[in-house]
Amino acid sequence: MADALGAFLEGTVRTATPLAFAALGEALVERSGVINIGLEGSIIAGALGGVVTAGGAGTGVGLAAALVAGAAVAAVFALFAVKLRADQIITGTAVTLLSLGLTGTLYRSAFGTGGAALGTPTLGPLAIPGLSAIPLVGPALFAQPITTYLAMALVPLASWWLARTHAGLALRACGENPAAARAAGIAVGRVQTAAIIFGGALGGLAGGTLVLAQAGTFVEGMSAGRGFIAIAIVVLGRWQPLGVGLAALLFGAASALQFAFQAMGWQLPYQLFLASPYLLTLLALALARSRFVAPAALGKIVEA
Amino acid sequence: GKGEKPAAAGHDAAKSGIRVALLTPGPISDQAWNGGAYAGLMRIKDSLGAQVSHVQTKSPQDFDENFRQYGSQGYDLVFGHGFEFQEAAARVAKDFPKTIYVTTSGHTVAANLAGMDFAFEEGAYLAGMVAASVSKSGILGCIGGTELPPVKASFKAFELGAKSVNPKAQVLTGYIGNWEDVSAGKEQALAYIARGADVLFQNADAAGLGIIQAARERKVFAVGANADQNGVAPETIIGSVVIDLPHALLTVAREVQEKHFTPRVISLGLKDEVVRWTVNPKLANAVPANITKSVDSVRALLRSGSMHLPVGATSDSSR
Amino acid sequence: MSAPALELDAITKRFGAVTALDGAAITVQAGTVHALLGENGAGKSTLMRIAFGMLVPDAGAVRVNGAARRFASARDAIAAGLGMVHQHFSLVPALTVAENVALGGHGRFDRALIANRVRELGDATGLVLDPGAAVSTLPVSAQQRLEILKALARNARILILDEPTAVLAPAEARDLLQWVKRWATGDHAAVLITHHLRDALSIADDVTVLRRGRTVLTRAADGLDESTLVMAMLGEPLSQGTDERARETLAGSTVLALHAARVVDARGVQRLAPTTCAVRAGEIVGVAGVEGSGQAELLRLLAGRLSPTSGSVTVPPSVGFVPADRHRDAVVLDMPLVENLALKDAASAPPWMPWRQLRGETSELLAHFDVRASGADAEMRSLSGGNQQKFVLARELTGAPTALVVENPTRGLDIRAAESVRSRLRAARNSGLAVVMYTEDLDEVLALADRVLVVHAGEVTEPALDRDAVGRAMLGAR
Amino acid sequence: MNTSALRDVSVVAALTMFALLLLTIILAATGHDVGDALTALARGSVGSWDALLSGTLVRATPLLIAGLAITLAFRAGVLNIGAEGQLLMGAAAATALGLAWHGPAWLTVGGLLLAGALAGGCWAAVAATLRLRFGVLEVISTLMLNFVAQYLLGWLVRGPMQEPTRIYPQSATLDTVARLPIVIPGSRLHAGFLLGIVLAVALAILLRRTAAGFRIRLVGANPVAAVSAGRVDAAVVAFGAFIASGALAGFAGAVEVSGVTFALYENLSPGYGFSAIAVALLARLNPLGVIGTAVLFGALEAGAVSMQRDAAVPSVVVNVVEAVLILLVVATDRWRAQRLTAQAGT
Ligand SMILES: Nc1ncnc2c1ncn2[C@@H]1O[C@H](COP(=O)(O)OP(=O)(O)OP(=O)(O)O)[C@@H](O)[C@H]1O
Ligand SMILES: Nc1ncnc2c1ncn2[C@@H]1O[C@H](COP(=O)(O)OP(=O)(O)OP(=O)(O)O)[C@@H](O)[C@H]1O
Ligand SMILES: [Mg+2]
Ligand SMILES: [Mg+2]
Repeated sequence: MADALGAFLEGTVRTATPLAFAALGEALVERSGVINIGLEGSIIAGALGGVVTAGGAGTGVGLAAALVAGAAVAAVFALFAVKLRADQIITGTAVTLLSLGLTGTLYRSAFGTGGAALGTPTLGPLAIPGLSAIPLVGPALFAQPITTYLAMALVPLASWWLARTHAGLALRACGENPAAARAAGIAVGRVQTAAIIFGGALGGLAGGTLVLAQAGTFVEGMSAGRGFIAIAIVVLGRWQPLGVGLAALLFGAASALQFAFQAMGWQLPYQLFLASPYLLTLLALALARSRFVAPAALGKIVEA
Repeated sequence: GKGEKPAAAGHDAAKSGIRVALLTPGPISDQAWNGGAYAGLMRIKDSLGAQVSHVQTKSPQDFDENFRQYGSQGYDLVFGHGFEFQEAAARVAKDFPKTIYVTTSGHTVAANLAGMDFAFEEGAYLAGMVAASVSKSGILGCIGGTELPPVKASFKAFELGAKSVNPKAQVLTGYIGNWEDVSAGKEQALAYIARGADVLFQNADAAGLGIIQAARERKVFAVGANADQNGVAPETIIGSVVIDLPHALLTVAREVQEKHFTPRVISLGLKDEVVRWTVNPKLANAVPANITKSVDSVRALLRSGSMHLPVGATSDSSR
Repeated sequence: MSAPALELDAITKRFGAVTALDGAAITVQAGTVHALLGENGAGKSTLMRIAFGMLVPDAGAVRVNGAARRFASARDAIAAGLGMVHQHFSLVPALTVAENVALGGHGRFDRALIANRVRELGDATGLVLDPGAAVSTLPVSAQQRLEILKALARNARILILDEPTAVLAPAEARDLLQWVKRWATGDHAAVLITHHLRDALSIADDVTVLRRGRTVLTRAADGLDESTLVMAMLGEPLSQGTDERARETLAGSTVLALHAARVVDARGVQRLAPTTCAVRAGEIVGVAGVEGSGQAELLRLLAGRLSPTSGSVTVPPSVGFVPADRHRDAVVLDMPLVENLALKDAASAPPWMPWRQLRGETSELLAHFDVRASGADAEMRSLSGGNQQKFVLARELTGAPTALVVENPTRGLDIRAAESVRSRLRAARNSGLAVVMYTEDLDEVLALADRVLVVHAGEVTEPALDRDAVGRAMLGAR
Repeated sequence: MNTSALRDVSVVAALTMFALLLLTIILAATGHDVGDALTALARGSVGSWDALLSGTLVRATPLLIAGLAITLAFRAGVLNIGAEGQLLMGAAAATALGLAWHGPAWLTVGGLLLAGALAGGCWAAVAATLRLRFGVLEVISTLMLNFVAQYLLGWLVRGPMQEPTRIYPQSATLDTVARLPIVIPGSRLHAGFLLGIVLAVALAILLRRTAAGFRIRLVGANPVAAVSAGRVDAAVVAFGAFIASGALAGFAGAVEVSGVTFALYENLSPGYGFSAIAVALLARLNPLGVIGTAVLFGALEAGAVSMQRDAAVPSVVVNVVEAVLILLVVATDRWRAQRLTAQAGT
């Protein structure tokens, strides 16, 4: 039982890692007043970026390429949503479609219809001496790939950055009252563009994590809706990095629970397990019973 | 309009070889179910000089429309690759008598409508025998993409095979919920491994790669499916249950080209060498000799038809 | 004499077909307060937005301390020593005072440092604020102080104030103007946009008047009087509406009444102590009190827009209500005027909307109340704030209401528009309506009201109708 | 026209060129004849009556009706992005009724469509209630409920609603009396498209001409003013619009089952509920405009399949083409908006 529990905790943290990257990025984007539902596109692009480069150049370069690929997709979104002030939902939808198609196309032209199989090197777990020996939670928290530690570090870093730097302040002001931000001399469009590209880079990192820390391969559509789940996580985490980190863990736990239940051989429809993360989130939201405060200018088109 | 033009188009095509179309329900880069069929289409093109066309369908909306379009363009042979295509094929075939519609696993037969049936479970049974013999814990895992009839049937056959070797073997069965999420596949596999499973049979197309990856990392065995996946992780995959889709599709297309195709349910299994159980030569030593022997004898029984597997509600086992 | 602190020369600015500024000019000397006057839409805000780098002029020059400048954004202007307090607040409500002050800076944001700066500035200028307070919880007057503090924190030497007193209580306004006067010495200078000519004359050293985008008058304030300014602003003298009716003509029967009505907010804080009062037909009851003292709750009770937590109210269904925040509470900016008229009876409208008839009514209303708009189908957004206000008042006066509750009806209006609103209110009273009017402008209360209720910290009192008594009551003195 | 509008126009022009160039590059790089591919796109969407009726309009139908669902909700300020789930639930209920009960054809079809609407409404009611009672933002609850609906459907077609042989994860096939009639013989165009047009007109009339529609628009545009100045019960209006929106989406699902698929499948919808958001927004939430944008998207989808079929452009490349075309439409749409403001200014 303890074994199963340990495995469950490890699974929780592993599953949560890419979600945390993507959701943290999206949280920053939304704090700047933009909702980027093209995030899914950044994730899949990051995954492809990782698989294409890591084979030859190693996992470090793979992660960097994932970052760049995710950012590049986000840049397309920024071009339309910020520069052209086009509707963010339509643009996001199109960018996701574009990225899913483009990654598929590039993947096939790079690897043929045969695919990359499992030839991609992966980041093994990096046990932190001492800490990883703590029973139960030790392996879950301290014997993970480096990407997990990066995600863990990003949470307080993002909190600090938002609260304690002028740039973070400017970002929040853009999301709350862009007109006021502009009056204070902040270039709102530039801030939002930067946020979107950074968010895309983190989305790309999420994709890179899927490939380089987990699957060891690329599959068309392997992002499997994580971009949309990340958006839900942002709301559940109330746009706060810490909240987002915890919400990602909750989602990770719900998914891991689904795997654990099936592994227990419990004879219930498996769809019930699959639906459980979503039902749990709804429950958590209903019980939290507090009003969520979204950035006041979220999704609004800012006229120059 | 139905069937005004096919005569003319068919006439043209007769000169330049036959025209063959394929509808797949998923991406052809999955190295499994869809990729195999596409390889078949390519082989038809190369071997028969056929003119070919392929569509990946997204939803049932696409079925009728494409069947109809191919019919009206005078295609000679249209494959619907999966059980889900059979009703649409039956609906449309009536209107385009000059086109032959074949659905892999359809059971409706009409003048220009046929079904194909792969006895994938025969291979799965053999895989189960081998899996049980190499398992130390006696716990085996089966992980599918979604719960489809052929997948379910193959898992049942796998279990039967395993229990024939080790009656106490325990087989865990679960589904990922889709065919693409490699990462979820891996997590599912890790959960099974944590429960003690040390051989994993996967039938999850692309997501199956995640299962193999988990097996590789945790140094347990995995079983390949659909295509020969022994090379994907040579130190991990004990063997593969292969459907030789290219061979199967080519056989049908050749019959159509040579104009001796008769509409029927084309059953293909171990005896036709379309379904195979292929042990990974690198790991052949891990399999006890006596098991290899009994696998061979069961294979012979299945091929001769003197043994029948009671899995699923019908003998159908393909998608 | 050294170079002027700020000079705008022959500025022209067009918005599409509208020429907002047409060769306007202003010269602000160091060490002075310079009043910038003009009707609504004369171009005052536009001219100052150009000075502050938020707009780029189509023609003309901007000079700061004698040097020609081309500001690409507010950031450049801030760097050149300008600060601007906008007509419409440009604060971020979700942030704290300190964060708002820090907005636009670089590098690490040291809360303690900024908090100190806020306190220091508070000590030096008397603009005292709690650095950690969330702006959304601040009363308007504190928000106004914060706007100024923001500019000063960045070492502004030239401060532009766009209608800064419009939202303040009289005492607060007086304090603020006195502070501006004290501050604008040495190398400091201030530009003050206001519709209160008396304020302008009392503290300004120089005055510039704009009319339709042109500078029509610019001179020292000494020796100027209000009528000269009005002439310059309007191009004609103002016809003062007079109170044709004697105060004694007594009011009729009670229309609105509160019976020990008490209001407690969602957080359990008492906003209004149990209050009993009545408003009769044919009288204007003025309400005075600083923002946040409970006056908003009192008005909404009387308007039937709020149910008391305890006690009861007697309010007929037909009460017109003109709230202070018209953008939020009274109109739909993205809808045409005809729909904004229909808004009033939306809950009880017949199943099929009689748009044709409503359109006719809208046009009539526009003509009758002198609302400047291109027609019934013009979007509310396209009206200037003053015309929006007139529209709302007109709407609430249609359909034979028995009572009218208005909140800050003339805030931000120019003298002509404000006078027209006041005469509408008088006419309403004379036609037998029960009118309740809250305004921050004490003179307005005294000029219009038959009786006055003063709200202080949730307690309602009725002092005598005189400046001194009301002023003391507003501060809580009995 | 001021300089910033001019700059925008040139950006849009540059983007249009960029999009076309991107299309050309992608098609050429993947070894396709650009001309062939684009010809196939046109041929499959509007190239013939059959392409238009059986391809484009059939595909436009669910987008049209679901687009109206989105329009209604968004107009009321309700960010219902759960049309997908509501559509699936509508499809399930319609199939269940259509299989369980047969009356005269019109009654059967009518009942089935009603059942779909009812189920969609109920599914939306979950989110609406969560909003009303617990303050859960509908954006997130409807997003979650989409996933739940998808899995519920997966279970239904393997459990209680599985076809009689209990092999395939799909329901039994609807009888002919439960199918929507074909409007133009020889094509696949079913009466659902006409119902969609009728609904669009009805919704336009509701929003423009009726008090109920006016209240919906008020609550969507400024709920505070609606309450304060109009004394409208904004919560009730939004709740009602939410449920009506769900009902429309459910209706779309029922129409799809009764007009196209004739059975319930797990992957019944390739994301109609999501595309519908783009369809509705592109039409600027104007119900009559939704007819146009739905047909545009239907044409894109039909043309895309034709590119696969006739020009051997793989589906992944087709996705790219579709996405680029949508971005192109968005860009030109912005350009038009810029021109309108510029004109208004002169
Ligand atoms: N962004 C804009 N677009 C179009 N027209 C504008 C814009 N800003 C101002 N205007 C127009 O410019 C003119 C001057 O407006 P401005 O706001 O400068 O007036 P103001 O003198 O500040 O008036 P008020 O006393 O009402 O504040 C008005 O006619 C107004 O309609
Ligand atoms: N973005 C814009 N586009 C077009 N016109 C605008 C725009 N912004 C403001 N205006 C115009 O500017 C004028 C003044 O707008 P502003 O917001 O300054 O009103 P205001 O100063 O509150 O008016 P008032 O002094 O009458 O209360 C209005 O007539 C409005 O039509
Ligand atoms: Mg102004
Ligand atoms: Mg004003």
